[in-house]
Amino acid sequence: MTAFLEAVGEGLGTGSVYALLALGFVIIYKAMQVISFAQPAFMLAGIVLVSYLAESVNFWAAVPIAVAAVALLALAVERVAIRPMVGKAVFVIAIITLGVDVVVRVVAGAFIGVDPRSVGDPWGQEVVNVAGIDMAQRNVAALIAMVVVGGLLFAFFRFTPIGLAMRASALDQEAAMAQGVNVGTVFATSWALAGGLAAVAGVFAATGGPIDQNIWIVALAALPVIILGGLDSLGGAVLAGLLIGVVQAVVATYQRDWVPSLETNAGPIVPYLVMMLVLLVRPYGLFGTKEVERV
Amino acid sequence: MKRTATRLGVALAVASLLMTGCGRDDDNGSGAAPGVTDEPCPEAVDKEKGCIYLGVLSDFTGVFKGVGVPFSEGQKAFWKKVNEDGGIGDYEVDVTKYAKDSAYDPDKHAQLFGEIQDDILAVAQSLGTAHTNAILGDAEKEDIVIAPASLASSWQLVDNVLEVGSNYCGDAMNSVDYAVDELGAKGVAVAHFPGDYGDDAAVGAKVAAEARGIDFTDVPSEPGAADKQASVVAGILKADPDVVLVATGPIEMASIVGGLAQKGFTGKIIGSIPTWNIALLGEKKLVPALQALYLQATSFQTWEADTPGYEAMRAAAGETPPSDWYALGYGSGYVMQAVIEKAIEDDDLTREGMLNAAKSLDGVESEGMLPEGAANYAGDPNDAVIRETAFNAVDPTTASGVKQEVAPFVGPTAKDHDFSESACYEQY
Amino acid sequence: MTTPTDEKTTSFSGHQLEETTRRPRRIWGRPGLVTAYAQDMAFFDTRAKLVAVCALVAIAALMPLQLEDDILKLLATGFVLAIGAIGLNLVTGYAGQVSLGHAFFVGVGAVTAAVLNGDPDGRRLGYGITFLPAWMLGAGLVAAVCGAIVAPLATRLRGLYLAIVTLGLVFIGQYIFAEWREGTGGRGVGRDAAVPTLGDVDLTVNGAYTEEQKLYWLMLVILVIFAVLARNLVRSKVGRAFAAVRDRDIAAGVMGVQLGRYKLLAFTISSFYAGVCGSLLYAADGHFSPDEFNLGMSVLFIAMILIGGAGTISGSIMGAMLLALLPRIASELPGFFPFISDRSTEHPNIFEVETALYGVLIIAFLLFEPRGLYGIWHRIRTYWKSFPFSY
Amino acid sequence: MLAVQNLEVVYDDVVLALRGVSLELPDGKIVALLGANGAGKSTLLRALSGLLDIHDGEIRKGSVTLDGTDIGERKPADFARRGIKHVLEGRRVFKELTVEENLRVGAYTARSKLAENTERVYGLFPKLADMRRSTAGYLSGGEQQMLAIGRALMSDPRYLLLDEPSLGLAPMIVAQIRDIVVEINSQGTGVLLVEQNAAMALEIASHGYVMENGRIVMDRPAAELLKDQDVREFYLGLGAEGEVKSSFRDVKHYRRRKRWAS
Repeated sequence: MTAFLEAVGEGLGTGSVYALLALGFVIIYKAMQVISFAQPAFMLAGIVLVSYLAESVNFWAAVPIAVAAVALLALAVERVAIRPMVGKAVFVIAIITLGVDVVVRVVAGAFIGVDPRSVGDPWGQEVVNVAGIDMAQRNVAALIAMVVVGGLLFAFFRFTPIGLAMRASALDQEAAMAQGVNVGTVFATSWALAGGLAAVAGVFAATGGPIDQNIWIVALAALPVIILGGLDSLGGAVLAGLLIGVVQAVVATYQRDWVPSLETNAGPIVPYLVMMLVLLVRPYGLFGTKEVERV
Repeated sequence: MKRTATRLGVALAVASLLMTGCGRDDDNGSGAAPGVTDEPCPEAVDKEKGCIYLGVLSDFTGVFKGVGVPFSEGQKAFWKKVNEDGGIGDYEVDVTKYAKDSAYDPDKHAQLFGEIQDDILAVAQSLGTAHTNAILGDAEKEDIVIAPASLASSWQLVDNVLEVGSNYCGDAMNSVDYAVDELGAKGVAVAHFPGDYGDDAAVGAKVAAEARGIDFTDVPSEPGAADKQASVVAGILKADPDVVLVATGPIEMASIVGGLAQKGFTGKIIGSIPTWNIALLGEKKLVPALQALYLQATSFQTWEADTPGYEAMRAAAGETPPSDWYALGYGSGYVMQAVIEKAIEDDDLTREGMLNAAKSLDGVESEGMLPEGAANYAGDPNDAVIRETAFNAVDPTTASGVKQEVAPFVGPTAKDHDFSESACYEQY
Repeated sequence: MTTPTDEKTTSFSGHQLEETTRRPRRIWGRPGLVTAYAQDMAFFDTRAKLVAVCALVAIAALMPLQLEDDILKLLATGFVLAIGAIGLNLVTGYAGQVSLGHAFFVGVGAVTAAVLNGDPDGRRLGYGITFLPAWMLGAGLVAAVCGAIVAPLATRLRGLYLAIVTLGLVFIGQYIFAEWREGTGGRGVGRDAAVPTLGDVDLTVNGAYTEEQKLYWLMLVILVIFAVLARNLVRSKVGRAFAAVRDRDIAAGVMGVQLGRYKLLAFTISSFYAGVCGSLLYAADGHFSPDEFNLGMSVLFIAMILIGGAGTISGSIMGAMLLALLPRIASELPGFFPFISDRSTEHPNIFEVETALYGVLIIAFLLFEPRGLYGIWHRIRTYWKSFPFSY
Repeated sequence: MLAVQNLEVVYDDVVLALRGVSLELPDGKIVALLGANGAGKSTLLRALSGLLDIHDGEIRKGSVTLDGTDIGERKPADFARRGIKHVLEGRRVFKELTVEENLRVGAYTARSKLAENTERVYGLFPKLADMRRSTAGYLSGGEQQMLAIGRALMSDPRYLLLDEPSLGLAPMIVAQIRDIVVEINSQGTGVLLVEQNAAMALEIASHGYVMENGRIVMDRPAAELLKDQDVREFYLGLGAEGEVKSSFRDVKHYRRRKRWAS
């Protein structure tokens, strides 16, 4: 039982990273009906910035600066590469975001250099004992960060005019425009938010040991998460993120007992298996709106 | 319609003119061997000398860029020194022009080899075991000699591969023997990458564990940081071994050591040679655990070794940050130099001549850069294979971050093992 | 207010249906004028097109006598990729089912071919079938079966949901490939690819002609065959059903197009093409590993048909050729910028620039010509057709 | 004054939707715009509120002017900021937001006067005040229409463009809406009222336009239009003798006559 709960704890940590990433995907999707494949690159950019900044200022100052910087980067990318394409086929835009991903990742990766780097987080491999269960501090921190960021987002969308405008625009773009909402601002804000979220997610993905530029692969797990949660549901993204994190960790822990013949860690494909099973029953994910894609 | 036809005719004529204008260059130069020219090298010291081009297929951006980059720099430094000292015969040697980045991807490795194979005399560096295997077939067809940046147990079986030290399989055997004899271990676990490199170490450990009658647990790992290694750590803890062998990259090793330390593991963790990277010392929180638990199994000396070769290398390195990979790249040059010299001596500076020279080589004067008995390709593979292993421990005060802790030794398992039948990894 | 260039509309607005049975009437000097439905649906709707395509194939066949081997190898790879791109275009461009799982089917083809062709006494599983068409078609068939198994998912899902689910196929496929070491060699290792031999001639060994020349011709011939087959398919009843499924699938269903059946057919045929592509893709390098069949490869294929032009066979080929040559173009560019280092320890170095340029070119291309190469071609053609009037 | 002069609008580069349309909406007046489906009424409204672009529409000729300044090429947000609010056909409330949130989005360009305007709207539509916390999607059709109008009023616009406010509503609700439009107008807002329900529109409007096939075919004071024989026949459904006329042949005849006349 302890092993199981520890796996759940581990899973909540990774799940929080997935949730943060997935929130970024969903925000962009809600704004412009596009899946942005540039999220992994923004995540990597965030990690690189933190790892450099943490050397000069401390970790706590480095994170907000890096998040802001990546948000700005995402803003710039939206303006240069995405805005001109608004109204074109969504898959063309999606492929452009993939191009952005390649470029940003190469540039960010170049700064990682030859040797492994560290984000200089204060948690390392320390554990904290929660009700008799050892939980890595970094996982607790990730969970707390996800809850705080999620709460702030919730408040942002509920109480600020631009947040409300973004929700309105997601529901009915033309009607929102008729109210004086500038759709350009909505797009830009959504990209900035997604960029910032990716950076935060990156910081927590990179805790606990040295990293190299291949860490961006973590971000791919957010794709099944958003499908599972429903492409247009923020709450769904959070729940599906945590769910998949936990299932992944549990499978990784018990795989050797259940199916000893499998050599390769099945963790990475678990999100996709769960996603497919759910979609067979609910074609629009757990919380997605039906007919998201217009017939 | 008629007009279309006329237009097309014109287009065809233009096209054929264009094509004959920039025709295909079918002749192979002056008849000299591929990769050997009378023209000086691009960065020649002496413009009067010809140039020998050696290919480099390394990892500059992948999982083992921490190995590939310093290794290549070491090689460049070695050949720069050779060229400055007058080259080899009438030639200087270039390892820059055909240096390619395969990013630790065997397919890209094979593809890049295809691109450069008509322009090189030999391959001065082929990083990766599976990667070198991917080009071995083509290389054998064309008699191309390859110096691998890999220490698999299969190289002594192949004529055109110039291995330079002990292999992962033998190192793993010695590690298990050491664990049993010196640490009293009752069980051993191996965490390793899938593929030929990781499997080689896993098989070595398995053979030794069976020979010594202790428990053996196989825990496959995969490239990736802490997240990916969590299940590996869980798997190791479940087996509860006294000693853990690790055959991964440095990041994976560090995550495994960190994870095990966090759970209170107190045995030893012995990593294959590629698991160490000095940058790990930057992980302040991890250093104590590395110092307490980790050993690097290798047959090479460390950066500060007191031999003439290392001294010359340190002088050649200048400002370059110390790295044992740099030293290894530099040291591997001695073998290739010896082969080229022999080929010139035999008056047969062709691929075939290189291969014959390599086959007849029974050792090399490496000024202490390479292990005792290295580069013996003439003898029986089982006799010529290097079986000794030393252990390095982490020591932040040294230049390359590690210091020899256990002097080179040969354990009973490796001593009796017949390496001439097949590569260890093939038995996985 | 119809645009003067749109052949399809003129054929319907200007002529009555009874003309479909009549022989096409050609009007001299107006090659673009289509006078009958049969003509609109013909393999080559104008004589000029027929001549141009024949000329193009002839020129392509003569290229190996002129071009250097390394370029030939890239072109040959482009031909093979084009087969895969045509396959993806059938399911995505024509039938409108966006699939990010193409790499999986390519992988199935590559593995099947390698297993069928492999040395029975070798390190990996092999059945020693050397007859090229046998292992090539075998690879296609196995991939097609996989496609048929997956297709039912497509009848339930649409758009991005389908895209991400097919992406899941890639990940699950990679897992299976990695586990099945016997057949694939395993992750990070791989195995030798199927060796193309015709009769007793091993095409990968230099002889009277070099390896690259022989492979080029082989791939060209196979591409032409498969392109003709695909072109014939899309102008048949099946092709029209695909278009109906793509444009308004519910309406098509109401009108009696059996959605499930045609989606199944689209996936099956597409996977067959992918399998054939996979079986030949590694012939030149002689080696592949299961890591190849990843998201990146799927994206590459999507990029090919988007850049070439979705819903056109010629666009698929153009897109595949461009993307096959792109790394080469990218690697030539640093020569013009002296500040780019060729040393891996300095930044920016050519290795990074090559990769980044690849991304930049894709972005730039789609930004400036979202309709793809086919769009550019269409624009040029339209411009000259109505020359000197701009519209 | 908001006006268009000689406007030509093309959709997708191909479909000509408006030809040579001129129209004026003076401050503080109600202007009715009548016409059959597809006549181009909604297109004209889109041109007046900057919403052509997202429908791939484009102004090819002519201009949209506000107090003499050309504003045709500006963004929709600019139109809203300048006091032109468009109430889209089919209500289009933000269904998953609450009534109050809907209103807050409406106040996007006039955030400083949010409280004041909210009070005013709740004053106009007491029903909305009772339901301020309910989700808009669950409101009845009439309530949604009120919310849509209320939302537009949240920025205290100079001009209100109403696209078919009575569409699909019960006669009693239509009367309510009519009264509200009059009320809004009396507070100083100019209203351009697009309606199928011509009787209701002409009853409260001071001026009327009739559109057909993308052109304005009649441009007269509302009172005159109400008396016009053709309008009575085809928009009010009344024959010359005040009877319902349904002969298709007459319609055909009418259309032919109009085509030659225009």
